[in-house]
Amino acid sequence: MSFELIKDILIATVPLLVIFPSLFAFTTWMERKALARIQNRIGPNKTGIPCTRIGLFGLGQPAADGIKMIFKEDIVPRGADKLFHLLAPILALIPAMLILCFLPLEFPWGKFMSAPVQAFLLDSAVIFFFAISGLATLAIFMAGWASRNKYSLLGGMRAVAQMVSYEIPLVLSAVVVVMMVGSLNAKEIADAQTGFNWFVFTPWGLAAFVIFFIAALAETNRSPFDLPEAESEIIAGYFTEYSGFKFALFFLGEYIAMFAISGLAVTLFLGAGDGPFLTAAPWLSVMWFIGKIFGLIAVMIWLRGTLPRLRVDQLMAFAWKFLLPLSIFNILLAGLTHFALDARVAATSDAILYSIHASHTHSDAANHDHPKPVAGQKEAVMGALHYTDKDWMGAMKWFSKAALKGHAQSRSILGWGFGIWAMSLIVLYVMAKGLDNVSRSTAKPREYLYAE
Amino acid sequence: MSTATAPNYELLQQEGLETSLLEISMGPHHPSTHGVFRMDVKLDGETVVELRPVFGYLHRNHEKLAENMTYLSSMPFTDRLDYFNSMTNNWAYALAAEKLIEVEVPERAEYLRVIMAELTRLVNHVTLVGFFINDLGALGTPLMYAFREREKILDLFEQASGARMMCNYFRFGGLRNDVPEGWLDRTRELVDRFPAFLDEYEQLLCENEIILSRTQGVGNLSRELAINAGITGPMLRASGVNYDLRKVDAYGIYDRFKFRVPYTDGDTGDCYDRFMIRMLEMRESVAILKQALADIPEGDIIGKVSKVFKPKPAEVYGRIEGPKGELGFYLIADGTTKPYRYRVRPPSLINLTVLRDMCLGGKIADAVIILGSIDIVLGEVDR
Amino acid sequence: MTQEITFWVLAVIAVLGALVAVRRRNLIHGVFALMIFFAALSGLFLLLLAEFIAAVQILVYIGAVGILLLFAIMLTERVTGDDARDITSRGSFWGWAAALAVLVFLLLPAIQSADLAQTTQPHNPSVKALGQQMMDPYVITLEVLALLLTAALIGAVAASQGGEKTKEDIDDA
Amino acid sequence: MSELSHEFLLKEFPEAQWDEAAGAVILPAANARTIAEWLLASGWDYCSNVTGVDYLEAEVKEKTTNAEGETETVTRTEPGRIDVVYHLYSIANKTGPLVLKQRTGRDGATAESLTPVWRSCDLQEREVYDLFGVNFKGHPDQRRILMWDEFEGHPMRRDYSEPFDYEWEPTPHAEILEKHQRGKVII
Amino acid sequence: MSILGGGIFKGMAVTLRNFVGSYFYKERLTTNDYEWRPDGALPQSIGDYPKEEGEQLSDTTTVNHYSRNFPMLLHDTGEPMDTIRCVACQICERECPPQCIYIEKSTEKIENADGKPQFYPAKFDIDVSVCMSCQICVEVCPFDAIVMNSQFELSTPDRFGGLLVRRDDLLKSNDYYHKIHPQEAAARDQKMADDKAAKVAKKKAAAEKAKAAAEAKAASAAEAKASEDKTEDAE
Repeated sequence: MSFELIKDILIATVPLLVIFPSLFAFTTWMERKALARIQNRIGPNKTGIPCTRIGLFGLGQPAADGIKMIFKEDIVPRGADKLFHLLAPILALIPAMLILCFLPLEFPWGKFMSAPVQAFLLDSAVIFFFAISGLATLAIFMAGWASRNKYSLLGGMRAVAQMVSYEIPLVLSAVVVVMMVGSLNAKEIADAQTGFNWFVFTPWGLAAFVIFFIAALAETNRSPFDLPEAESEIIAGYFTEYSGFKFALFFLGEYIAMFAISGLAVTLFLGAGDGPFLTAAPWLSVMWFIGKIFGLIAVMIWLRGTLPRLRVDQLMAFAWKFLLPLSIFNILLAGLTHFALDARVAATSDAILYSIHASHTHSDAANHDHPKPVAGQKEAVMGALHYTDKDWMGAMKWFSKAALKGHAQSRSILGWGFGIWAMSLIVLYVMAKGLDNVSRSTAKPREYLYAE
Repeated sequence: MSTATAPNYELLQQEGLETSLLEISMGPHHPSTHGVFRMDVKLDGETVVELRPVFGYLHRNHEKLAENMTYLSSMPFTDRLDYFNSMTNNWAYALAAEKLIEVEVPERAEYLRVIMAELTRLVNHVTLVGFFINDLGALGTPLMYAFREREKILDLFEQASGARMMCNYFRFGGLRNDVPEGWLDRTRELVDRFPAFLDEYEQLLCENEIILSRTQGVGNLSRELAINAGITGPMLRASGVNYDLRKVDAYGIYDRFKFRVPYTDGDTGDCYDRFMIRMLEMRESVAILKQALADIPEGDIIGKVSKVFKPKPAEVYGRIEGPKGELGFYLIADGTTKPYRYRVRPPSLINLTVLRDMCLGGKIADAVIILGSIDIVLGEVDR
Repeated sequence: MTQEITFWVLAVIAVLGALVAVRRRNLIHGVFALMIFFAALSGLFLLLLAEFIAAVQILVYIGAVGILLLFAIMLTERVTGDDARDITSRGSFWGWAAALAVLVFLLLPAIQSADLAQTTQPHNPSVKALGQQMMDPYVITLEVLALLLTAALIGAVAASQGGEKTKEDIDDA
Repeated sequence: MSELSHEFLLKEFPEAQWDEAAGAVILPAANARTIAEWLLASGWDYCSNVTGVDYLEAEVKEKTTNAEGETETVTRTEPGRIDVVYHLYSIANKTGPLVLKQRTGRDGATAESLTPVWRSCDLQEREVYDLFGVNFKGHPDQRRILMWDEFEGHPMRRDYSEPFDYEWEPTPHAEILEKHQRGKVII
Repeated sequence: MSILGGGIFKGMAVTLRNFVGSYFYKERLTTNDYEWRPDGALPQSIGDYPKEEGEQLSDTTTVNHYSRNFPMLLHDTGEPMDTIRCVACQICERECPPQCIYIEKSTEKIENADGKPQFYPAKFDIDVSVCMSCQICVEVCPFDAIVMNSQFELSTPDRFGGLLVRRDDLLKSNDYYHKIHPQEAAARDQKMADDKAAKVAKKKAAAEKAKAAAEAKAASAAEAKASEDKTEDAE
């Protein structure tokens, strides 16, 4: 063990331990502000610089909350298991902090390291991510059990059932990316997406991203999957008996887990640190990464402000009857499009970008020596028209025609790309729709009678 | 012949594995019991197998109090029954007492009574829907929108009566005072703006898949049981009974207004129906308000009646269509200044009769929203 | 040197965790102690640079087996654990004897016959290599195992559905 | 005369009395349930309000004309009683109310429960039991509803006087507290 | 066939609209001073409160016209106890629903604003911790002596008796009443003046009757007296 190694480890980990908790503070403020605005309130706007009347849009609120939390009385119920009651919030924070290490965040000060010791360079970084994030379940269960409160216990049981169930679609949707890249290494996954080859632009990537995001909401107990802490049913679930700093730790753990899982989504689907102007300023990469994380968190907040929560049986049905089959189907589809057909085209978004470009230039200047319209493109447009008219059979027919025609001609690659792109999405949508019809009860708006 | 089903207080029998039930006491301080209400629930996993409502935490024997004071002095106490709807409570009491003393209510007062009652109905329904969605787990967003609209109406109440919630505005034979200048215009403006809010509210809630699947098929109440168990108000109409006292009794001057009563075909009678009936009723209330505000005449606000009176011995029962259901007052006069017997028929309490029937077999989350869809106020349940 | 310190720390944690798991009367505490043992084991794997195995150790043993155990305990009657009940009773002697026998007759010969110097040699199998091994020479084994697990899964589903069916039958009858 | 008037009821069941002053039918104790079932069958499907009224023993002065044609004031003692009042409406025919009364003495007051006929009487009869102390025969779940179980007395009776200090009443909390101190109950 | 998740997207559109709209349209905000509120019904912004020690929010706030908080006793212009309207008739004490008024009648009479000897409340306490602001006392008072105040900041560190408001604290001038409830005060003054005029007219009628009975003898004297009354009223 040398000094060098310790220095490297510190450089790799300390920024994470500093940056993300600070971002947590900012996120609580952001969430309160955004929710307030969604609800047509103003939100925190008075707490700014202490001892002055400068409000600073309430940015001092997280600090005030933190100070309040620290000084609050720590209440431990009489019947509680005191050791576990203490350990649970700590245990909730540790895995959340640990998994941050597996995000391919390359800070500019990484160049001061003598050897790359970042955890995301591990060959099985993604697996580690899932393995360790699963430990949060235990902490929640511990909290629910140790409080010796029936609501806490119910919350703990719900949390375990929910997190175990949603881990499966979560992992399965990540498997697609792993399959495509052929590596579990986070860095390699990130590198595979440079130059806007984000996996979310592929049909299977899009589907996997949506599944991943929904499952991530459930994993982090965010609305509409916040059953373990469902206020209206079980008071506060596993937090019921927590107060003061222990509660703050839980809160912190939850938000850090949110960052981590959004970070993984960004890594897997949204191109990690990829973005414009990177050649000019490589350090922007981190900013893009964190910016994308905040984008996802904003969507989470937006959902929280809009949706009510599911019931426990619907939650399970959604995981097992909808997300799981869909993600398995998505793996199949990805495999088909990727390996059975031309891998280069189907895997990237080049095709569609190019076909749009080609059609554009063609209509612009037909007299010039420009490439012909992409084979099958017309058919694909027809298919899209049929699709908008909700003529599913017609759309299928036209899309398959587009695919076949494109294949038959010399510019087959582009035709295939476009056709497959659209067709895969439609197949996925139809699959999802069918699964939805099967898994969900036929709930739809009703008509009412009127008496004069 | 008899559709009465006596409550069956046996546990649901479980087949197979022997498990012990989890007993939890939801309330009296629980976030979603809408007050100090308690449900002793036995759970099998998350399924409710036994539920026993426990009342009385807010009991102050309102009836006994009223028997020991003059007729007028009870009026402010009726505000505190269903503290969301003090105007309609006042009206129900005034209606019953006016039967005792036979006083003519001036035209303008009648119109203002209708306006106040319908505004109250808007307040009640809009907040109820907000709370209901809150029980479903939405983070209070619809509730905040509801509170914004409620706030505007409460402002109007405050301008008219001096208080936002405990209005104490109705008097036997009319109203306490006339509305201030410009009040009617402000009300007209509010009523004109209200449908836009309802549109937005409906867009937010009525098609949401989660709300649909959470509420449909939950807490079904059949038409027969609803009638037999004395369920009233929107809950009865959601079970497919076209029965609205504004049409049936046509108390006040309700027969002058053109409005429709929404009800269901009675196939489901679930939480979604109860929620939607209230949404639709708000539109009808707006229609009534528009007509009333267009037609309201000038004139006296209260008939000739002394503050303290001695009615002849008689028994009367006056009832109105409160926002929560039939609110009745049963008065027995014995010739003194105080009522011999004063009884409130609380719709909230009686609508709770079927709580257990609706909740059994559902999940605990269903029990919460069923309670929310019944629409209770504990001030009225416990009296 | 560092590695040795790490090894000893992890080893002590593992042994202590295992002991607590066995000795602890409170079932939930026992399960959590067992998980500490698993975690320490995973650390030991990491020390051997077997990172994939370490990850799987956490994923499977803590994430799945541990939670399964917790669920099983939750389904038993004494969820909260009962410290008053004495579980170290008469049979303990035979337990110790069996453990000793395993150590003497199985583990010691195995340790002695192994070429320790070679086994502790760190080598770095990449996940890709592991996957190729699984998909190439051991593909039959993998498929058979997968089939077995699928069968078990279907069996479990069938078993859990079976109870309901009889209930329906009862209802019909 | 419509089928939904009290006169029809009185014709069908002559033992029921009509109280003109109160506008109510006084049900005989013996077959109150039978009459109620008949009423339900004949369209009174909705029982709106159930309550009790307590009348203390009172001296009533009445002016009567005696045999000699002179008015004289007769003082007679009316025994105390409790009326259980039911207000019936018909949702099907949109008419009402029909007021029923069951009369019972103040000591050991009992009445026939009409809950098996109209479920809406369930909680309201419990309330009458709680506040007036009328026992309902045939009520499926007769418990106190508003007062706590250990409460003594019936507060809506007109001669009820409240105890000096409610805290002295035994409450469930005391029992649990005691048990807890003996180490029997955790939480 | 509806779009998968269509209702959710619709709802999200609504919340997005509200999120953006709350920055641009003031009327969306829950805590907003609506334009159609009467001027200054609520302070524009409570802002830094309290501004100075001892300052009360209700001093700076014109509250609603009909707003009622706790009762106060009225006196006319002049020394409070000399011009007190209350005659300790105790009607309000009897009618008060929560029974929060305690009155002790004086033993001797003093002259009121009109110069008539009247009883006055030796003790007039209102327990505002019990009072429920129902305004019944105001309605039943035959002398217009008790009206509702709009003061709402009454918190006190004294648990026992701090909220028992004594007579001298309850006494407020009619001018103050005009300040807080201008319309109501004007209407009440009008009513009192009408009542008085009616009384005077009655008196006059009685006097005329007496005059007729006593024939034209004391006609000039009665005339003078009536005119005297009138000038008194005018003053």
